[in-house]
Amino acid sequence: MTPAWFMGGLILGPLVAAALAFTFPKRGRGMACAAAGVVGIAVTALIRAVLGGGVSSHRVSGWGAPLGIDLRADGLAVLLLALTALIAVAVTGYAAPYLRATDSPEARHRERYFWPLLLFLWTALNALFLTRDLFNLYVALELLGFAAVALVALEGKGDALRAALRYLFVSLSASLFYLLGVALVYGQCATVDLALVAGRAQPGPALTVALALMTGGLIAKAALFPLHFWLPPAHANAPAPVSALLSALVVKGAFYLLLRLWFEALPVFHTPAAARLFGMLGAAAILWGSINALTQSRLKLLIAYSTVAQLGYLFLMFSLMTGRDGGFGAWCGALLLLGARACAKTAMFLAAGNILRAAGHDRINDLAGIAQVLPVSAFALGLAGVSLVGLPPSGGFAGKWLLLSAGLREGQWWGGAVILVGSLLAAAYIMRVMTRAFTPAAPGTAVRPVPPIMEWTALALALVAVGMGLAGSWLAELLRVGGPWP
Amino acid sequence: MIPQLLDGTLVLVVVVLAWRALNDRDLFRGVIEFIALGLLLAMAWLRLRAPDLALAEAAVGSGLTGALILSALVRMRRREQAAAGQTAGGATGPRGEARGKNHSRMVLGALSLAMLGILAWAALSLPAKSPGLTAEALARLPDSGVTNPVTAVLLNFRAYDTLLEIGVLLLAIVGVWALRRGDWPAADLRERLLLLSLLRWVLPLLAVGAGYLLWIGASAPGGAFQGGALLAGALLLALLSGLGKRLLWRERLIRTGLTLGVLVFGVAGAVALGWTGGLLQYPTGQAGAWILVIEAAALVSIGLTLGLLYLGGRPEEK
Amino acid sequence: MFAIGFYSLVVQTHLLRRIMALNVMGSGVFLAFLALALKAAAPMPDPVPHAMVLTGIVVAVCATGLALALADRVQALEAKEETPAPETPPPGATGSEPEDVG
Amino acid sequence: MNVLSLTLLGVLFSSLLTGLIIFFLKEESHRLRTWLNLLGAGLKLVLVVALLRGIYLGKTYAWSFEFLPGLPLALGADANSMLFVTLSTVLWFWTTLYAVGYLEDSPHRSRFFGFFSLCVTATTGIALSANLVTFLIFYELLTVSTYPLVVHRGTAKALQGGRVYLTYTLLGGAILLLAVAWLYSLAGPVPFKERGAIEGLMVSHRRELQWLFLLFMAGIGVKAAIVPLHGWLPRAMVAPAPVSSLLHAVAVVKAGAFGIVRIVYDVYGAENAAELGVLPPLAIAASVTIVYGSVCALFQDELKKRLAFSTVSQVSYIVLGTAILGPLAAIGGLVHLVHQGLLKITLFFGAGNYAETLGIHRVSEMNGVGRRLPLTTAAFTVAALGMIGVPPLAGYVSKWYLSKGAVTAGDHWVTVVLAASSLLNAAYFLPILYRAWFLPPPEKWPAEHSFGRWETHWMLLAAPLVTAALVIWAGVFAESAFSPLAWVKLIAAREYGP
Repeated sequence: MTPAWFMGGLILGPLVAAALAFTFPKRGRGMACAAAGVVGIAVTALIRAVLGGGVSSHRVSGWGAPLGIDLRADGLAVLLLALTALIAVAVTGYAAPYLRATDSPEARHRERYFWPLLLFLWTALNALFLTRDLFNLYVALELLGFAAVALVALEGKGDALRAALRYLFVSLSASLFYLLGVALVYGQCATVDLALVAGRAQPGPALTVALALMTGGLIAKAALFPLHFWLPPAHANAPAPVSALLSALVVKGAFYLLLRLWFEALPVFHTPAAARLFGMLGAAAILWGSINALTQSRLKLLIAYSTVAQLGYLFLMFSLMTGRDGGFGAWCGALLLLGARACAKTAMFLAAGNILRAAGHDRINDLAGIAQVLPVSAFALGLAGVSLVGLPPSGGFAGKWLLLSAGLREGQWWGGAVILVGSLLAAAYIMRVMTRAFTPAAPGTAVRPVPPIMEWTALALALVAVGMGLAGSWLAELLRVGGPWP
Repeated sequence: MIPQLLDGTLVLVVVVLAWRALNDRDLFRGVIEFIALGLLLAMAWLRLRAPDLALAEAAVGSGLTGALILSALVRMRRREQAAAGQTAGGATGPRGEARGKNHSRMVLGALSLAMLGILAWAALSLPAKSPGLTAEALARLPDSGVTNPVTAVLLNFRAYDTLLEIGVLLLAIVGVWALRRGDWPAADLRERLLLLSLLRWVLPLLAVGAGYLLWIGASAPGGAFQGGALLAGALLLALLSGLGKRLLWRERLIRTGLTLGVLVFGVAGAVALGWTGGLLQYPTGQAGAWILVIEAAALVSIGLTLGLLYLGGRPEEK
Repeated sequence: MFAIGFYSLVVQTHLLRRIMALNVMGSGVFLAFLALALKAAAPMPDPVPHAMVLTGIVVAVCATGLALALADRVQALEAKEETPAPETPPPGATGSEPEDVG
Repeated sequence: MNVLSLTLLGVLFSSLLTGLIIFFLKEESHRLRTWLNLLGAGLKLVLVVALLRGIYLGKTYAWSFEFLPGLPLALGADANSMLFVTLSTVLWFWTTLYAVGYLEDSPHRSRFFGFFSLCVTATTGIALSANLVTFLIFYELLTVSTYPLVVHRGTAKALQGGRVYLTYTLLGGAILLLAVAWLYSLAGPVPFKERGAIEGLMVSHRRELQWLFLLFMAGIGVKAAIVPLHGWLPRAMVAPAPVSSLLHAVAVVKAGAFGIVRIVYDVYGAENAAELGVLPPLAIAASVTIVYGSVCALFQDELKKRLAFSTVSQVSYIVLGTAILGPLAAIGGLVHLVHQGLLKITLFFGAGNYAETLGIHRVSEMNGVGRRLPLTTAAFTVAALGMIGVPPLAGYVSKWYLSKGAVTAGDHWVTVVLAASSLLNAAYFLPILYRAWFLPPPEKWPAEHSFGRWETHWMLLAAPLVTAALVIWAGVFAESAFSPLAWVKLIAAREYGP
C-alpha cells in the first residue's frame, strides 16, 4: 500500500459513502461508520508514512503539475486530516441518538439528509487539506460551502434558514472573489499549482491584486473580524452536531488555505505590513468576539462568538511568524491552538446540544441545576472551558504559551497583551456559564433525559482538548515535516 | 474592422444588459434580461473561441439558470399575492427603499468602481502573451485517449476536479431535496394526444442527441456536460407533459441515477488505483474507453440532476 | 461585470436579484478566464481555462439551484409570518406547507 | 525510566489516579471511596518517606519530558521541594481523614473527593517542579482544581466566593504566565537552582529583571494573599472546613508562599535579588500584610473569617523571612512554611468541629465550648498559643529566627513589626480561649449533633489532635535531627553557604 492509497481512501471513502447514503437513505449511519473506518485507517497510515518518510506526494491521473493536479500530505495536512477524522467520528457517534430524539416526520427527514451531507462535508475537508491546486481548491471550497449551508438549513426553523441563506451568499461571493484571484494567478504564472506558483511568482500588480482577492474571500469564509457577521447566527441556529462541525472544522478550512497561500504559494508578499494588518485584525477579533460572548444570553451564541474570538488567535500568528526559528514556534502554537480549540468547541456545542435537549432552551440565565441533571455534560463544558481559557496542561495552554513566547521574543508586546486579555475574557464568559450551571435548580424543573453516549462524546472531546497539551512535542515534530521553514 | 466593431458592440451590450438585469425596476423584466444576457454571453464565448463553453452557457448558464429563476419568481409572486390577498392590505409589496439608503449606495458604488479600477490595473499588468498550458496539453493529448483538448483536460489531466464537481452536482440536489418538497407535476397530459405524439418523437431524439454530444465530445466540442444539459431538457419536457411521471415515482431508481456519476467515477478512481497505482490514472492505452464509461455515467447523473434541480425539491418520500 | 455583480449583491435586497447578481459576478470571472485562454500563442486557445470555466458554470448552476430553494423557504416563511395564522394554506405555496419540514 | 524517577512520578500519581477513579464512582459507594482516598494518601506518604530516605542517602531524583519543543516538563526533588512535599503530604493524609468524617451524608462526594485529590496532586506537582514552566503548569492546575471545592456547596454565597477566588487567581495566573514567558524568552526554561539561575542576565538585563520580579510577585502574591491581593481569601472561607484547611494550610496559600521562596532563592538567588534592590519593597509589603491582616482579624466575629485574616497575616512571615537577606531570616521564613501549616490546619479543624458538632460559627457563640468539646478545644488552644508565639511551641521558633535574622541584617524595624503582630495575635486569640474555657456554656447549642462515644466523630477528632501534637513536637524538638528546623537549616546553608 502506498500513500496514494491512503489519499485515495480519504477522498473516495466519504465521497462514495455520501452517494450511497443518499441512494439508501435508511443506511446513512452505516455508511458514515464505514467511511469513518476507511478514513481512520487511511489517516493513521498517512501519519505513519509522513512521520517515517517525510512528505508524500501523489500525482492524480499520473500527469503531475502544472498540467495535472498534485496531492500532498505533509505534517500540517495530516494533522488537520486527523483532527477532522476525530471530530467527524465524534459527531457521528453523537448524531445518531441526537437525530432520533423523536419519531416525528421532521426527525426522520433530518436523519435521511444529515448523513449524506455530513459525508460530503467530510469529503470536502479531506480534499481541501490534500490538494495542491488552487483551482481544485475552489471546487473543494464550494463542496464544503454547500454542504455546510445545507446542514445549517437542516434545522428547518426560520432563524436557521435565514442564517443559512446569509451564509450561502457570503460563501458564494467569497468563492467568486477567490476564483477571480485564481484567474489572475493563472494569467501571471500559467499554473495553479501551489509550489510552481511559488517558483514563478514575482511581486507585481497582478499577483498583489490576486492575493488580495483570494485573501478577502477566504477571510470572509474564515469569519475573521470584521467579516464575521454571518457566523454567529449560522453557528448558533444549526443543529448541535452541525454547529460543532462548522465551528471546529469548516472555518478552519479557509484558514488552512490562507496558510498555504501566504506561506507557501506567495511568501514574497508576507511583508511586515501585511503581517501587522493580519495581527491587528486578529487582535480586534479576539477582543470583539470575547466581549460579545460575554454579553450573550444564549449559550450557543456565546460559543459562536467565542469562535470568532478564537479565530483571532490564529491570525495573530501571521504577525509573529518572523522569528529567528523561522516562526516555527508561533506556527506550532497557532496550530496547536487550532486543534485544541476545535476539540473544545466541538465538546461545548455537543454539551450545549445536550442542555438544549434536556432543558428545552439554552438561556444562560436559566441554566441553574444543569450540573445536577447533566453532570457529565457540565463537566465537559468546564473542561472545554479550561482548554479555551488556556489553562495548563490543556492544548490551549500549550498553544497560547508558544504564541506568547514568540510574541515576547519578537518584542511584540501588544500581541502578548491581547493574548492575555483574551484569555481572561474567555475565563470570564466561561465562568459565567459555569456559575449558573452549578447553581442548585429551582424545585420542580422538568428535564428530558439525554442518552449517555451524547454526554460522554462531549466529555471525550473535552478530554482530548485538555490532553492535547501533553502531546505538544509530538505534534510539533509532525508539523515540522514539510513546513515552510529551513 | 467589422469583427472588432462587432466585438465592441457585444461587450457594450453585455455590460448594459448586466446592469439592466440586476437593477431593472421590474423584476420580471430583469429576469428576462438576465436570460438574454446568458445568450449573449454564449455568443461572446464563441467569439473567444470557446465553442464548448458556448454550448454549455447557452444550455446551462442561460437556459437552465434562467428557467430556475423564472419559476422561482413565479412561485414567489403567487405566494406574495396570496399573502397580500389575505392581509387585504398589500403589506407585502416590495418594501420602499428608504432615502437614507442612497447614501450607502453611493459609498458601495464608489467601492465597486474602485474595485473595477484595481481589477483593470491588475489585468493590464498581466503579460500580453502567455503560453499558458497549451503546449503541455497538446503534447500530452495523444496519451489522453481523446482528441478534444477540453475533454482531455476535464476527464484526464484534471479528472480529479471533475470528480469533485460531479460531487458538487450531487450535493446540490441533496441540499435542495433536504430543503423543500418540489413542485412535482401532478397533471397528466395524456389527453393532449397531439402533444404526446410529438413528444414521443422529440424525446428519443433528444436522448440520442445527448448521446451524440457525449460521443463527439471526445474529438469536437461537446461532452458529458453539454449532453447532460440536453438530457435535462428532455427530462423536463417529459416531466412537464406527465410522461415521466411513472418513471419518477420509483424513487430508488432516481436516486441511483443521480448518484451513478459519482459512484462510477469514484469506483473507477479506486480501480485505477489498484490497477496502475495512481488515483484516476487510467491504464495505458485504455484511457478512451475509461473516459467513455465515466462520461456515460456522468451524463445520466448530470441530466437527471439538472432536470430535477428545476423541480426545486424532493419527491414524495415513503 | 464582476464589479456590477458585487455592487448589486450588496445593494439589492430582493433575494432573486442577489442570486442573479452572483451569477453575473461569476460570468465576469469566467470572462476573465477565457480572455486569459486567448493569450496563448499556440494554434488554439488554452484548453485548461476552458475546462475550468466549464466546471465553474456547472458549479454556478448548482449554487443557483441551492440558493433558490433556500430563498424560497425563507420567503415562504416571511409570507407566513406576515399573514396572521392562515386557516387554509395559500395556493401555490406547496413547497412550504407546515407539514413540509426540513 | 528507573526506580528513582518512578518514585517521583508515584508521588504525583498516587493522588492523581485515585482522584480520577473517584470521579467515576457512584455516589453511594461510600466505603470504596473512603478506602481509595486513604489508600492514595497513605501510598503518597510512604513514597515521600522513601524519597526522603533516598535523598538522605545522597540519591538524585529527576524526571523530565519534552512537553513542547524546547520546553521540558521537569520534576525533581531538592531540599526545598522535600520540605513542602512532606508538609503537604502529611497534612493531606489527615485532612482526607477529616474530610471523610466531615462530609458524611452530604451530596456530590465523588465530585468533591475527585477534585480534592487533584488539588493535592497539583500541590505536590508545585513542590516537585524542577523548572519555572512546570511550576506554572501545576500552579494553574491548582487554581482550576480548587474552584469546584470552593463552590462545592452551590449556595449563592459560595458561588460568589468562588467567583472572587477565580477572578483573583486567574488574573494572578495571567500575570505569572506573562512573567514566565518573558523570562523564558530571555533565559529558556529556567531550571530551579540554588543561588539562582539568572546569573548571566544580571548585567545585560537589569531593568527587565526588576520588572519581572514585580510581575512574579504580583502573580504569585495573589495566592500568597499579600495585601492588596488578599481579597479572595476571607471570602473563600464559605467553603467546607476541610477545604479551608486545604486552602489555608496545605495547598493554595502555601503554594503562593512556596512560589515566592522559589523565585527569590532558586530563580533569582537571594544575593542577586538583593543586588537588584527588589527585596526591601517585598519586605515592606510583607510587613504591611502582617499588620493589616492581624488588625482585620481583630474585628471579625465569624470564627473562620478571623482565622482567614490571621492566615493573611501569618503567611507573610514566610515572605518576610525570604525578603530579608541572611541565613537566619531565611530559616525563620522557611520553617514558618511548615509551622504555619501545622498551626492553621489545627485551628481550622477545630473551627470545623465547632460548626459540625454544635453549629457554632461565631466567636460570640463560643462560650464554654471547652466543656462540651474538651479535646478539640485543647488542640485549638495549643495552635492558638503557637500562633501567638508562646514558647516552646512551633510559632515561637519561627518568630525567634525571624527577629534574629532581621537584627543581623540590620533591619531593626522588622522586630517592631513582629512584636506588634504578636501582640495583635494575642489580642484576637486570647479572648476566644477565654470564652471557650472560662465562660459558662449556653442552655442550648445552635445545632447540636451527637456522635456517641466521643465528643464528636472520631475522624473529626483524630486529625486536630495529631496536628496539635505535631505543633508541640516541632517546637519542643526543634533542635533535634529530624525536625522541620533541621531540614530548613540545611536549605539555608545551601543558599547562603560558602
